[in-house]
Amino acid sequence: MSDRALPASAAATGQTLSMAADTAAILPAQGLATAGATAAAPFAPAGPPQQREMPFAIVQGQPLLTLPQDLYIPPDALEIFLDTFEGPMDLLLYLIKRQNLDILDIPIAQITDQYMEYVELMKDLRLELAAEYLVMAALLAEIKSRMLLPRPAEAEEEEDPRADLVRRLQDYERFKRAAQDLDALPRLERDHYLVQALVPPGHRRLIPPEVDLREVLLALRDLLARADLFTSHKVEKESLSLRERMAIVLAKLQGMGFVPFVHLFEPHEGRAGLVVSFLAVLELIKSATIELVQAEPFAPIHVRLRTGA
Amino acid sequence: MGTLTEAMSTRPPLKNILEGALLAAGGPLTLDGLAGLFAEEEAPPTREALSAALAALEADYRDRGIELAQVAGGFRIQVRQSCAPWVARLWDEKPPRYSRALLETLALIAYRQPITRGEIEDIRGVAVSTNIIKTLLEREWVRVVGHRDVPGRPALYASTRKFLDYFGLKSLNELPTLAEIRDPEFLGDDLPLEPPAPVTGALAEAGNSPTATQG
Amino acid sequence: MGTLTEAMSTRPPLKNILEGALLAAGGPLTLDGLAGLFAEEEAPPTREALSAALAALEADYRDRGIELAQVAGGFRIQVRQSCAPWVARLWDEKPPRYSRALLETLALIAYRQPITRGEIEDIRGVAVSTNIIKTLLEREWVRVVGHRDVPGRPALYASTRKFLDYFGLKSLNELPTLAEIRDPEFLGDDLPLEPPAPVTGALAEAGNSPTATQG
Repeated sequence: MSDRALPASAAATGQTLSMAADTAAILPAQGLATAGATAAAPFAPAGPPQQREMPFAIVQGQPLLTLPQDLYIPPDALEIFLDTFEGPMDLLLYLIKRQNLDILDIPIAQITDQYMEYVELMKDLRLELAAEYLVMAALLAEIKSRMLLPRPAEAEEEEDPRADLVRRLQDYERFKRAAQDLDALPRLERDHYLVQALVPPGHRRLIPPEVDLREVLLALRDLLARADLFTSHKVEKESLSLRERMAIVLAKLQGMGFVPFVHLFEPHEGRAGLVVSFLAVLELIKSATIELVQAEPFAPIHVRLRTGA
Repeated sequence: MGTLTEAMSTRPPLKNILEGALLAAGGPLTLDGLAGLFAEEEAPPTREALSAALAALEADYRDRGIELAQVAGGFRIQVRQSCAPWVARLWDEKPPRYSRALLETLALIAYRQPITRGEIEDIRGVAVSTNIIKTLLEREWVRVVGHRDVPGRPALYASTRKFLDYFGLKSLNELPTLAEIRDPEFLGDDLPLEPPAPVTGALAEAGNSPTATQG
Repeated sequence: MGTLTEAMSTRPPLKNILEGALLAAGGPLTLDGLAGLFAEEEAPPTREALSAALAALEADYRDRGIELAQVAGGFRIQVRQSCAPWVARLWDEKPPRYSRALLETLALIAYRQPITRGEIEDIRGVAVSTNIIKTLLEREWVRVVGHRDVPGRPALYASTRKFLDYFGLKSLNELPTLAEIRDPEFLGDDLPLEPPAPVTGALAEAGNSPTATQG
């Protein structure tokens, strides 16, 4: 394999590089673009200047290696050609499909030669990318040599040297197709768009957290332990109902002005209830929260919230 | 000509295109903006046609959850006010658990009512933040039942019917006594105070921002 | 009781509330998320009622510019494909196109997950650029779900719900079926063609593949 320089002038002037080999019109491998008819579209916008039969490279005396005719290579984007192939597997698949070869019975010598021609071109174009292709080249060469070896008759079960490569090619082809299928799915930002309608403001709510009574009581226990201020030794059960009653009395007086004293008592509660109410009133008077007013002796007593001076 | 006719014959009704555009835009679109969706060569609709389509859209929405509104920036589709209270729940926010201070304050109001904020502070030894009182009032667990007739006339707080209902009590008498609370056996071990874990509405996990309800 | 009746009498039709929510959400909502819009005390709709309302909504949209779609993340309203060409003109940028390399990598992750970058490279026969992985991670179409316990502990990639949502799929089962592989008869029957277990399969292949794509 001799060194073959790329005719830089041809590329630089943006000419269409064509292939002088048997296959006159080579479409990129199926799936390079969605359809054959549009395959050239991304690469050949607005009629590039045409120049026919420009030998791209000479391989063993024959102008074999060129780019597919419909690939327009912009002067500064030679890698488009390389990007056309997603790697050595893709290139191999392309070579096989292009010639309608049976993937299960690849003429390995022929394919290897063609593959090497492309690899030589790539070596000229971009060395670091060619490295990956070189690994495949080595594999192909190895298979080719193993195919040439006479196979012992008794070694029936020995695997075809191409078997692993075929498996890999098939596996790659499946996912190559899967990628096309994926691309064809209706998707957001292309086939569908998300919608968003505005919501009138003022309806945001804050969900209050749940509280367990136990949490409240535990907080109180800690508080009691921290500051032992509840030292009064009243009967505490009484104390609580007294305090509840004080709150009830206050609520009754809220916004009412004078309220007859007797209205603070509910006779149906019985003696105990009356006592608690009475104690609550006394307690509230003591704490300067309510006041009793009696216009004259024996007149009805009225109660009201203290409004201050 | 062939492609023009083709495009026109496959073009969805104008109303549908406008509906899709207004909803996809996420904000108001002007008549000009809507007209700009149509290329010169595909027989763009006249302003009259656009207005008529918008009016038809508005009529279509009459019994729906959305409406067409005309605002300074143009036309936009928005959620109807009548549905907004439910839709806004998409962005419901659950604040973290209540603080120890709030629970203590609540307990003091329940056990020592009627009580002023100053008295709560005396017992707790630290100031009670206005937010705590506000939260308890908003939840309607406490209310102001009067004012103590001392300088400043501080409000007297008491617990409410809602407080009893929430905690499943018929009356304050059903609360354990202080003696019971002090008994280590009664409440058992301390609750492990969980770190605040803000749980938000249905959209939180999807990463949607609540910005939609603003403005 | 009065407030309950009041709330119920003023509540708009369920379909309208769902429409408002789905249009406001800006993304898919699950049935649970939709049910969460209704408080316990206001007679929340049953799942059957929700499904029926969604079906009615879908029918309402039959001739409109939008449609109700079910994807992995739940239900969403989206602009119909028939209106997309015009709606796309709202934005200056063209819809994003994705390279074959990205789509092949994404397909391998979707179909063969969990999968390492090395395994992807083995199948594609070419190195996977860091940019592609970065893009897929940034779009939240794939994520790292673990590390394979081999030297270097390579990350294992899997697809996400966002990936399904983007491509309008309810689940991975809805992915287009992988192309059938013809049985290479000439190779004999003893050839295990497709390793059945995806996780170990790729590793096994890496073992017997003479082409090293590292580096």
